[in-house]
Amino acid sequence: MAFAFALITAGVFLYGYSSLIPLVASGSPWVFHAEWVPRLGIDLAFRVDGLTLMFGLLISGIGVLVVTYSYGYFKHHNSHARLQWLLLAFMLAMLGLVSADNVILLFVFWELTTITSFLLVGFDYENKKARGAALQALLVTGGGGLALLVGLIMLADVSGTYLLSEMIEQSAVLTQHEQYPIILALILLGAFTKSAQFPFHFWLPNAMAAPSPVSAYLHSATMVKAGIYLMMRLQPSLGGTDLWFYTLSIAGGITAVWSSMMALRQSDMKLMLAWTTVMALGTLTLFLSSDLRIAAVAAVTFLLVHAFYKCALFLAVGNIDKGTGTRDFHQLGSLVKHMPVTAIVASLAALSMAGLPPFLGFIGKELKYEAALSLAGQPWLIVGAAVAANAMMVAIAVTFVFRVFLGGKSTIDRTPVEVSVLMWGGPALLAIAGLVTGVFPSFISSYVIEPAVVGILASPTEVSLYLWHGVNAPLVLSIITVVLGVIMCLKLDRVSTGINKLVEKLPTTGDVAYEWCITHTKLVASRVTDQLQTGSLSHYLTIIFSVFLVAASTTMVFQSVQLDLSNVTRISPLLAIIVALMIGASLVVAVSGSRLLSICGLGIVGSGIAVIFLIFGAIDVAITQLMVETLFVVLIATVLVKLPRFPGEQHPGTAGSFRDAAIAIGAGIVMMILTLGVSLAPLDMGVTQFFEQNSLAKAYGRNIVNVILVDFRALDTLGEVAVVATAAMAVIALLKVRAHPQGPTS
Amino acid sequence: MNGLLICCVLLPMITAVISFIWPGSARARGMVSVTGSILLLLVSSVQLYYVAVHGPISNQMGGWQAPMGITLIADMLSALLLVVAAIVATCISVYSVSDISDERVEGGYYTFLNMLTAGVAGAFLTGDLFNLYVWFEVMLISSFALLVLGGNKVQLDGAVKYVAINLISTVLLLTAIGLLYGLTGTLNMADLSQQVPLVENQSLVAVVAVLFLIAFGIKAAVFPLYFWLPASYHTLPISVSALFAALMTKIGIYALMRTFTLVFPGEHAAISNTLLIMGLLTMILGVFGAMTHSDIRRILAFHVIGSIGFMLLGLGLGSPLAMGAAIFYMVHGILIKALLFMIAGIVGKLGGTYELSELGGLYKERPGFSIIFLLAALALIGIPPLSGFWAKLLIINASLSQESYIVIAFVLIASLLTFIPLIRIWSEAFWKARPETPKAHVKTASEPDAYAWTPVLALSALMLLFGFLPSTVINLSDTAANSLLEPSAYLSAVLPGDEVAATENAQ
Amino acid sequence: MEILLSILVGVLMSTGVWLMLSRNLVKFLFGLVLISNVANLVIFTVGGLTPGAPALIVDGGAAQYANSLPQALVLTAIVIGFGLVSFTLILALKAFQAIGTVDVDAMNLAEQQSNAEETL
Amino acid sequence: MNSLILSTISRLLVGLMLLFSLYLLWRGHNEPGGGFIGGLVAAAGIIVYGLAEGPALMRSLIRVDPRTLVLIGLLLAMVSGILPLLQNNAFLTGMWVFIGATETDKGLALGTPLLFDIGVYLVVVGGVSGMVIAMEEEL
Repeated sequence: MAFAFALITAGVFLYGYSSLIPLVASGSPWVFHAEWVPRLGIDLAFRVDGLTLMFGLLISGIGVLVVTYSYGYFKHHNSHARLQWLLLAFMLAMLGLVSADNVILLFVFWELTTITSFLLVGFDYENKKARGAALQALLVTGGGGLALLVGLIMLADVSGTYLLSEMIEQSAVLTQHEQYPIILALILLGAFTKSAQFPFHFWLPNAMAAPSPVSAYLHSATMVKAGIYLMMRLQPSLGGTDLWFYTLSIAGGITAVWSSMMALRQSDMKLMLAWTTVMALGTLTLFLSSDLRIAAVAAVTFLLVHAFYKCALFLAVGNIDKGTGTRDFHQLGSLVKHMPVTAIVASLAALSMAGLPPFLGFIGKELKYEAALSLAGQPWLIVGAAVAANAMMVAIAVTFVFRVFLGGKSTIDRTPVEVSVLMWGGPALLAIAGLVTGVFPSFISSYVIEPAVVGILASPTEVSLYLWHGVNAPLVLSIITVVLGVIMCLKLDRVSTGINKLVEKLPTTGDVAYEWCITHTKLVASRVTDQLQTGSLSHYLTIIFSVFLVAASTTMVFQSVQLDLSNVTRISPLLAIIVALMIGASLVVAVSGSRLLSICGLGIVGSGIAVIFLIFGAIDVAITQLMVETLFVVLIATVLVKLPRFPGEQHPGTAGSFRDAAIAIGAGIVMMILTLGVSLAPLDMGVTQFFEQNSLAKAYGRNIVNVILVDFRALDTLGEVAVVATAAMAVIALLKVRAHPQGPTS
Repeated sequence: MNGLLICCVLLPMITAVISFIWPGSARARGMVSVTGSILLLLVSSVQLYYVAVHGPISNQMGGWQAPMGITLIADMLSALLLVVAAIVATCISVYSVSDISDERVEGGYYTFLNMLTAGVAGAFLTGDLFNLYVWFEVMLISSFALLVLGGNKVQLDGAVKYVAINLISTVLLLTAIGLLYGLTGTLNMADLSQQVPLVENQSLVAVVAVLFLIAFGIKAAVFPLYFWLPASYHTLPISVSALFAALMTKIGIYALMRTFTLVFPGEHAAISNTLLIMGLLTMILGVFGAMTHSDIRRILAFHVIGSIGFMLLGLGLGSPLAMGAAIFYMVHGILIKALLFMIAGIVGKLGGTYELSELGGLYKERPGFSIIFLLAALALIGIPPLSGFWAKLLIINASLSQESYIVIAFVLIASLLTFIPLIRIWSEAFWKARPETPKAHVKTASEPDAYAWTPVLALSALMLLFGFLPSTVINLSDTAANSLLEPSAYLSAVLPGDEVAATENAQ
Repeated sequence: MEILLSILVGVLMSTGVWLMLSRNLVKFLFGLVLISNVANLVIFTVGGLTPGAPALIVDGGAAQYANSLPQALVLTAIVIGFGLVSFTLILALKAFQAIGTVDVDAMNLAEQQSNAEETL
Repeated sequence: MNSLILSTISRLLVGLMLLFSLYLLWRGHNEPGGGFIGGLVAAAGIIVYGLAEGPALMRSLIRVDPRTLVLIGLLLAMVSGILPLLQNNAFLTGMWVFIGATETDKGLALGTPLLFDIGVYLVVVGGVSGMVIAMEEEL
C-alpha cells in the first residue's frame, strides 16, 4: 500500500513537472500563491522556473526509481512500509523546498527534509551507530538550519520582500547593505551544513549508515543538493561580490580536494561514493562562486550528470551488497560473471563519473574545465584542484570497473547472486540516461539545462551542449586527467597509505571536533546543573534569600531611598515594652536549642502581635490572631512530640553561620527600611473612607471590617474560604499518607 | 455577558465541591470533573469570542464600583490564557481517570484539581492585586495537596522543597502588596497604574517592584529562583506533573506581564534588562538541565524552565512584537507541556519506567504513538510547521526589529541544544531495542486505556491544527500584547470613563 | 510608633530568615511562622497606625476610625497563613516519618545527582 | 471516658461554646465577631470535646465527614453570591430583607452577606475540626 502510494505520488509529480517543461522552456514560470500566515510574511508561494523544474524532475524522477528499487530491496523487511512513507514524506518536502518562492516557506520544507533525513539515516534504528549518525546529521544540518532561518529573515527584512523571485531586483540593495556579511554568513552556514561543505562535511559519510536506496536518494541525488540549490537560487541576489566569491571558492575547493583524497582511502565502496559525493558538492560550490555564465552552465550540467551516475552507482553498490554480502572492494572481483547486469550498469555509470566520452559525464567535465579556466582570480589553482579531483574520480571509476566488475578476483566465500529487475532496472535507466544524453545532448540542453541556467542567472541565455567541441584546453586537461587517474589507480594502495599518513598528522577532523563539542557541552551542562540543582533545600534557600537581599539592597542604593523621619509619631511606652518582649522572644526562638522554649517564644510573638492589633483598634484581627495562634501552638505541640530534638549544629560551619547571619540581618534591614519608608509616606484613604461611608448606609453593617470581608471584598473571602477548605482537605489527605522509610521508593 | 467572568471562577469551584460529595465511584467523580471542565471550556470560549469582538469586559463584584470593590476583568490576554487553561484542565481531567488511583480520588484529587483550576481562572481574571494574591493561594494550596496526595517518600521529599520555596514567594508577595497599598492606598490594578506614577517616593516603588519581581519570579521558575521545580515535578503522578508543567509557572509569567506592564510600566525600562538577562540564563540553564538527565519526566521538567526563559525574553524586550511572541509562546508552551507529559505517562505505562536506559523498542512496537511523540517533540524544538516554530520565528523577528542580536544568538543556541535531550528520548525510548534483562525497579508494562489515549490524541490534533494554521492565535496574541502595552481599553473597562480621561489629560 | 514597629518587622524578618536557613525542617517552620507575621505586620503598619478607634460605626460617628481595609486584608492573610502553615507542619512530620530525618540537606531522595553518562 | 464529670463538663462546655459561636457569627456584622471568629470558637469547642471524648465521638458530634461540611460551607458561600446573579446583579451583591422596618429604622436586616458568613463559619468549623480529628486518628 505504502509502496503503491509512494510510487503513484512520485509518478504524478514527475508527470506534473514534465508537463511544465514546455511552459517553462518558453520562459514563463508556473506560479501558485495562497495566503498562510500573513502576519509573519509567510504565504504559500510556489514558483516553478527552469531551475526548480530541473530539480523537480530529478527529485520526482529519481523518486520513482528509488521507490521501486526500495520495494525490491526491502520486500521482505518488516519495515518496508515505514521506509516508503518516509521516502514519500522526504520527496514531498524536497519538492516543496525547490518549488517554494517564499523564503520562510522554503525554510519550512528545508527543516522537513532535515527531519525526514534524520529518520531515514536512523532507519536501522536498533543499531547504535545508525542512531549516532542520525543525530549527528540532525545536529549539524539542524544547527545550520537555525542560522539559515535568521539569515533568511534578515534577507527578507533588508530586501523588503519574502519572495525569492523579487529579491533579485534588490540585489544592489542587498549587497551594499551593512548587514550583508552577516546575512551571507548565516545563509551560507545553512547551505554549507546541508550540502556537506568543509568544515561541516563529516556528517555525510557517517550518514551512510542509512540503507543504500536512502543514500542514493538523499545523500547523493537530492537532499545534499538543497544547499547547492539555495546557493544557485540566491546567487543573482547575493552573489557577485568578493565575499561571495572567496567564501564559496575556498570552501568548495577545500571540500573537493579533501574529499577526493578521502575517497581514495576507503575500501568500502559505499563510503568511497559518499566521499566522491562530497567532492561533487565541493565542485558545485566552487562553480557557484562565480557569476559567469559558463560557471552556471558547468554547475547545472555537472549536477545533472552527478545525479545520474551517483544514484546509479549507489543503487548498484546496494545490489552488490545484497548479492555478495560485502561492500569492501578488496574482497570483490569479476562480478560480471555472477551479477552481469549490475556489473555492466555500474560500469557505465562509473565511466560517466570518470568523465569519459561519450557519456554525459564527459560533457560535464569539459564544461567544468572550461569554467575553471575562465574563472577570475586564481584560475590555475582552481584548474589544478579540478584536475586533481577529477583524476581521483577516474582512479575510483577505473578501480570499480576493472577490479570489481570486469576483472580481479573475488575472495568472498559465497557465490554472488544477481538481483531482481526491480533493483537493477532503476540504476540501468539512470546509467543509460547518462549515455544517451551524452550522445544526444540537445534535448536536455535546451529543455532542462538552459532553463535552469536561465533560472540561476535570472537573465535569458542560450545553452547548447556538444560531445565533441574540437581540440582545446579542456580536452588537453581531460587527457591529463585520465592519465593521472589511471596511474593513481595502479598505485591505489600506495596512494591510500600516503593519504592515511597525511590524515594521521592532521590535528583534528570534523568528526573529532563534533564529538568534542557534544561531549563538552554535555559536560558543562551537567557541571552547571549539578552546581545549581544540588538537591539541598538550604542551598536553594540561601540562593533565593541572597537574590532577595542583593536585588533589594542594590535597588535601594541605586534609587537612593531616603526616609523622611519628620512625621514620625510618638512612641507609647506600652508598645515599646511589648515590642521589646517580642524581639526578645524571637531571638530566643532563633538561638534556642530547646523546642519547648522555641514554641513559647513563637507564642509570645504571636500574642504580642495580637496585642498590637488590639492597641491600634483592630479587634476582629486581634481575636482571630489570638485564636489562630493558640490553635497553632496546640497543633505544633502535638506534632513536635513526634519529631526529633534539635541537633547541635544548625548552620554549616562557622563560615556558613556567618554567611547565613549576614543574609538574615541584611534581609531584616531591608524589610525594616521598606516598612518604615512606606509607613511614613502619606496614605490615600479614599477607599477606606468609601467603606466608612457606605458600611452602614448601603451594606447595613456597623463592623466595617466584617462588611469588607462579607460584602465589599467578599471575593477575597470566598477565595480565602476556598484556601481553608482545600488546606483542611490537604492536611487530612496528607495525614493518611503512609510512606515509611522501609516502604518502596517509587 | 458580565456573569461570564465570575462563572469561569465558580464553575471549577462548584465542580470541586460536587466531585467530592458525588456519591459514586472514582470514575464517576472523574466524569463530574470532566463535565465541569468542558463547561468551563465552553464558557471561557464564549468569553474569548466576546472579548475578541467587543474588547475587554469587566464586572464589579458586589456591585461596588472600582477601585472600592474587587474587579474581575477579561482582556485578550486573560481570556485567551483562560481558554488554554480550560483545554488543559479538560484533557487532564480525562487523563486522570486513567492515571489516578482510587485512593487518591478518595483523598479529594478532583477537588484539588478543580480548585487549582479555579485559582488559575481567578488569577487570570482578577483586576485586584490582593485578590490576585488570594487566587495564588488557592492555586498554591491545591498544588500542595496534589503534591502529597497518596505520596511516597520521594514525593514527600520533592514536596518539602516545593512547599518551602513557594511559601517564601507567597510571603514576599503579600508583603509587596501590603507595601504597595501603603504607598498608593489602592489595590485595584487599573487604579494602581494611575496612582503609582503619582507616588512621591519613587525609589520605594522601585524596591517594591523588585519584591514583586522576586515573588512572581519564584512562581514562574525563573533563574536563579527555579529550584523547586526540578526538585518536585518528576515525583508526581503524570496527570499532576502535566497540570503543573502546563499551568503553574505560566501564571507566574502572566502575573509578571500584568504587573510590569500595568502597575510598574515606569519601572519597566529599568527592569527590562534584568528580565532579559534572567530570561536568557533561564532558557540556557533549563536546556542544560534537560541535557543532563535521563528520566523523561526530569528532562521535561527542565524544558518547562527553558520555555519560561523564552517567555521572559518577550517581556524583557518589551515591544509589542516581542510581547506577542511571548504570549504566543505561552499558549504553545502550556499545550505542548501538557501533551508531552501525558505522552511521557504513556511511555511510562508501556515501558514500565521513565528511565531512558531501561526503555526501548517503542518505535517498533507502536509506530503510531511514536509519530505522536515525535511531532510533539518537534513542536517543542520548533520544527516547522509545528507551533514551536512560529513562536521561535516571532521572537527572532521581534529581536531583529530591536537589533537584540544577543537574544537571537541565545535563542538559536538554546534551540539547537533542545534537540539533544528530546532526540535522546526518541533515540533511547523509541529507537533503541528494549533492554533484554530489565532492572528490578522496572514495572511490568501495561496498556494505557482510552482515557489516557483520548486527551493525548485530542491535544495532538489540536497542536497540529495550531501548527498548520497559526494565524488565529498569532493575531490574538498580538492583540493581547497591544492591549497590555497600551492598556487604555483595560483601564476604561475597569474605571469609570471620566476618571481615566482626566488622568490621561493630566499626563 | 512606625520606627518601633519597623524595627520589630526587621528583627522578626532577620530571625525568620535565619531560622529558615538552618538545615532543620522544624526550625524552617518556625522561621516561616515568623516571616508570615512579618507580612501581616507590614500590611498593618503601612496602613496607618491610629490608636484607639475600632472600625465600628457608632451613631453620630467617631472622629476617626482605624483604617479598616488593612485590617480586613490582614485578617484574610492570617487565615490563609494558618492554612498554609498547618499544612507545612504536617508535611514536615510526614516527611520525617518517611525519610527519617528533618535535616533538609539529608533530604535528597528526589534529586539524585544527574548522570552525564551518555547512552545514545 | 473514665471520668463522668469531665465528660459531662465537656459536653456542657461544647454546647455553650457552640451557642456562643453562633452568637458571634450573628452579631459579626455589627460588632466584633463574624464567620471566622465564630467558626474558630466552635471548632475550639469541638476540639475540647474531642480531647475529652476521643476522635470517634468527635466525629459523631459533627455527624458528617468534616470535609463534606467544609465543602457545603463553601457551596453556601458561593450560593449567597450566585443568588444576586439570578436577579441580574453582580456576583456577591448584597440582597436584603428588612424585618419590621419602619420609616426611620431599617429594623432587622437579613441578607445574603449573612448567608455568606454562615458559609465561612461552616468552612472554618469543618476545616479546623476535620484537621484535628484526622490528627487524633492518624498520629
